[in-house]
Amino acid sequence: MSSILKLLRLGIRKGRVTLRYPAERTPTPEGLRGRPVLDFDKCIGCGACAKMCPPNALTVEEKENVWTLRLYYGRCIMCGLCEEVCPVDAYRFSDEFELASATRSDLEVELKLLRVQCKGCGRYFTTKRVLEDAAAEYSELAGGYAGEFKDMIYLCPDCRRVKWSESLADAYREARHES
Amino acid sequence: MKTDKNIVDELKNRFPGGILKVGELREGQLLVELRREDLPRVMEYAHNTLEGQFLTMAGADYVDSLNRFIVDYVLGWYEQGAVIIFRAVVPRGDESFPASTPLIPVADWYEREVKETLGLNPVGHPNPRKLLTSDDWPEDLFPMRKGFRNEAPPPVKADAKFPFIEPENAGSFNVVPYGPYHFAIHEPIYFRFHVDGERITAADLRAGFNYRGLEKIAETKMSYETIPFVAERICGICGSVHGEAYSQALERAAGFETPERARWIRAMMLEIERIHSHLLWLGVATHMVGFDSGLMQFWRVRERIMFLAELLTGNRKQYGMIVPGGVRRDIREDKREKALREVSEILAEYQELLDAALGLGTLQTRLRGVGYLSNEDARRYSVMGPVARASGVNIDARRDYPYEAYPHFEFETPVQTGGDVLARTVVRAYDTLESIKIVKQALETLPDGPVHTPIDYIPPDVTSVGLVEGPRGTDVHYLITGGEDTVYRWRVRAPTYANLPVTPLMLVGETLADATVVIGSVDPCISCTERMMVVDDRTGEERVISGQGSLEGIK
Amino acid sequence: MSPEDDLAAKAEKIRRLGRSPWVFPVNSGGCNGCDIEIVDTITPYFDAERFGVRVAPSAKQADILLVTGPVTRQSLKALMNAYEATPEPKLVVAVGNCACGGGICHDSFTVMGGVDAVIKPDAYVPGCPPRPEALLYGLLLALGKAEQKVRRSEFKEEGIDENRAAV
Amino acid sequence: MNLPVLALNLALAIAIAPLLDGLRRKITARLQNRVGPPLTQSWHDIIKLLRKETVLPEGAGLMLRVLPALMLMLSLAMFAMIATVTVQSPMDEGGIIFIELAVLSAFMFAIAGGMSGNPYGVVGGSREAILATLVEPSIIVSLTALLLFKGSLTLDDASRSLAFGGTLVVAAVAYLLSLLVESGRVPFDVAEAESELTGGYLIEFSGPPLAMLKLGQFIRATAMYSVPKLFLTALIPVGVTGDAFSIAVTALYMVSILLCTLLVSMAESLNARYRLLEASKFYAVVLIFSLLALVIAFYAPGWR
Repeated sequence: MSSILKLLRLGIRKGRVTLRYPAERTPTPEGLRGRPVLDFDKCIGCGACAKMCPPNALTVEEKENVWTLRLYYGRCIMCGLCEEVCPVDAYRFSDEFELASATRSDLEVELKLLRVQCKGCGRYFTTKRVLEDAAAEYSELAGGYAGEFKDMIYLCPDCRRVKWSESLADAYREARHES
Repeated sequence: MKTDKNIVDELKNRFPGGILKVGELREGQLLVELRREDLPRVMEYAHNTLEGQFLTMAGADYVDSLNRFIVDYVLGWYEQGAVIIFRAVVPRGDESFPASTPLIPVADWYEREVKETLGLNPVGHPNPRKLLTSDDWPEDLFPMRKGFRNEAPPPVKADAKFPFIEPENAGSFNVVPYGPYHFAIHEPIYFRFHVDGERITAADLRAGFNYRGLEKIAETKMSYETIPFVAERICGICGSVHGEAYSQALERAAGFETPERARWIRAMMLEIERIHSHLLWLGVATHMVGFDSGLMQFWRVRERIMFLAELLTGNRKQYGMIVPGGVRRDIREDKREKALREVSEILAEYQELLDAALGLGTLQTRLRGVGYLSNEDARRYSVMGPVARASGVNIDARRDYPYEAYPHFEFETPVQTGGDVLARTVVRAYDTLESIKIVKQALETLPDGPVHTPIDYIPPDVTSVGLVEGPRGTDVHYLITGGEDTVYRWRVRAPTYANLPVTPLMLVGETLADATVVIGSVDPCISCTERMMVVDDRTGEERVISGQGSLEGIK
Repeated sequence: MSPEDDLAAKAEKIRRLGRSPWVFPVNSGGCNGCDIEIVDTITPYFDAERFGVRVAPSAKQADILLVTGPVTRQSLKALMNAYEATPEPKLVVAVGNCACGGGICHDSFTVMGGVDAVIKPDAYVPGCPPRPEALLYGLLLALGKAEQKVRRSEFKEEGIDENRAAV
Repeated sequence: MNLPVLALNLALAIAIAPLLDGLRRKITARLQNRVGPPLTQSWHDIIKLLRKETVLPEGAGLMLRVLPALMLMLSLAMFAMIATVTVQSPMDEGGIIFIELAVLSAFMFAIAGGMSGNPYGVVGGSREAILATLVEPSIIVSLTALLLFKGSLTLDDASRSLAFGGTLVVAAVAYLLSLLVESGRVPFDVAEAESELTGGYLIEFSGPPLAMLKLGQFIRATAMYSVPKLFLTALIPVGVTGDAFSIAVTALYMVSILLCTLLVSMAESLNARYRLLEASKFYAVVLIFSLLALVIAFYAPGWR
């Protein structure tokens, strides 16, 4: 009998603990993994996040001169790997969690970037922003070699390999020629 | 104190020619190779005579130079903290091996699964029916073989039927379908009861509703870094347990030592998960016997733990914290203090509620003497966790196979001998109390230092076993590391996989009213089990569990 | 059915449900994280019963099917049975990422890949698992009592429309 | 046959019964630390169910459609036999019919379950039948003791022939205890046990038939709740003045149904469900208890 009284006391003394959602917005703790927001200006289109995303919520489609990144919130498990792996920190976790939607298309984010053709064979191989980013970074790195290899980054990987092996062969011939 | 070496020596002199080779994998884990013909006898000796707990059994498809299958039986000796893997080779072309199920019934499910997913036929197995794959899955298509491509599933046939077991005298009885969507059990599990009036005389279950082929996805599509996110989503309640068992197996294979602070945080996350899982079960169990206020009160206390988890990890469940190499998020000082205050409040509130709810007369009458499991049956079926500890089997992987920061915490493991649903309730209730104290200790003695250091090199083709004490029992991850930055074979054996074959054993003789709470008392996590199966089948009359034969029915 | 009268039919459905939406959770093979959050919404902190939500004992007495899980092959038959047993007017809400798009096992061989591969849901509630508030919000959205916050967003870099933008 | 009072009673029944159920859910919610549904929630449920489509198992007989309406009529008929807010009851000498209707409607639920063909429905129906055979006798006996005590067969507050006696208290307690079962809530909702039998005898009903069954359940419970008022008026001769309507009677009626609802919801939120066996043992004791009241009423004059 006593536990019934204790339960009764528990019921009455604790009062109503119900949160007044949706009238009031319930407080969300700092660091909540809500909706990952993609910053369109920062994203350079390297595709690392799409390779890393376990449920393939991020998918990349490369067609002709268009590089398309699609993020579908209906499959994103909010794990934060894209935020970790992005070289330019284009992902940020917002604390929005009210993502319900009546249609599937409202849950999609689509980013289209320009792709560039390779100077050697004309094939589309990367996005314009990746090149600009690489060029900016490359110039400080390469230092002495900037001149000769500066245009190497405008070649697609295959042409780059061909060009690199040719320049090696030339250097080798020259050295043999002088000796 | 017998060490694992003594056990192997005893095996050697018991089977002079049988043991081919004994290898030391990592500390505490031995690999014993033997011929496949000796498997049943050695297994019976090791499991019944030497009293080893049956941990898991996995097959693997080796397409390397030797081009053959292997079959591994893993047994554990909790007192010695030893794990021994018994490996037998199955040549390609003659894919069969003698089944151990007639001698040790506990191997029943594992062998059926190997038959179904890898095509290794357990000769002499009493119940070779489907376990995981759906009714319409072709018999000769083996998904876990390396050759099977994930993207080429056969078309769905809607009318396929599952061959249910009808005891001979089923005619006059009333067949009661139970599930797959049952109000009280929130997971698809399908029982077929044969009832005489309201008394259950035979029970048969079909599952596989939750088989999502996560192991195939991990092998083919994922890498070492993303597998923890698959592991966590095996189960929505004890996700971190799987993440931890996988990371532990991988780190043991790579001989890697996680940083000290990460080990504290990992232990704390596991205990937070145990608290929320046990409170969830206490609420659901009381709801199952009609005490709805129990559900409301226990889940009110549980909600505070969910807020605490969200504060620390950013998500209420699926914390995404435990990955190979350590933990993904550090705990800032202000959060640690807030968490400490929160935990002491939860402790006070839980004790108050426990004292009020457990003493309730009507609740106790509904739980006492229901779903009894004797100590011998608990040992014979190698049941795990609270179900075992409620029947007097004192096993607890946190204490017997110490991992992470548990050696630094003081906690006892509550053990009851009642063996009925009430005993399981008491064990889980006081387990929760211990866990809250552990979280408190972890928060108070959190050492400084890094929380994550990347694993630089993982050697290929290393077999390793991870053991973690989840809320429902010991979760065993069997892992063979692969070459291209992902696992070669990853077998998850959740504790419910060991506990669920026992349910029809407890159900027979009970009334339909108690069926729900008996099934619930095992705290089945169907998605954890990922694959469940029929317990008993018909191999002539002595195997059928029916009212008359009941327990004697099983040798 | 053109989109307009599709919406009109749905509005009529919702009006007839009125203020007593009885819910029936259908787990089609998921990890049951979302199912526990569904039950969470009727516990004291969130108390969905304020809106009249009650968990119906069987699909026959349900109005809204809360489908979770990526619809594994084995549970496809059971899910369709539950769908047919639910009397009109009924709504289907896909709860959690496995239901909205197959989740982490979307391309596995035993999975149909989410509810919309089988039935067209009336509302998607993403999240892994969705918080109970998000679920309440999804329910209210399906009942037309809350307006949608998330919108499709697109970005096109300038110059994409000209056909061959050479650098 | 007093038509205006009858009309008032029927209107009252249909209006108040769902509200009482809403109140019950509100009190239960409050004891579970939550806000709970609006009082009119049961109203909304019934209106919604009336608008829904009926899904019937194939091969369901005609009875599955007719029975809910029958059930509703039975419960409404009970209200024709008892005085509620007014002093007179709509029907004179209605006491015996009231008891018969109570017993008949209890078994009607059992038949509904049995006919649904669903194993859970059958088990739910058989449980309802078993429990009814144990509880109804104690109701019959306690109501008979009341009628005996009043000396007239009409269930109203006018007549009071016998002096106050121990029997009345014993009969009242027996009636209140068996009221817990009549309301069909925990700890005695073995017939409709949701977590065990997924809805018990209600399992095969949906749409308007379910609405009628639920409304029938509510009205039947409210009718049973209005009897304790008569036990009270037997003690305090409130309605004797003879005019049709008196504030005191109405107030007493409201108090009595609210107290019954409070009693039921307290029992519901502080107990687990009894198994059929324990429930039957409990009511065997209550039956003997109420038989004792009847025996005393007849043979021990001094005590009476």
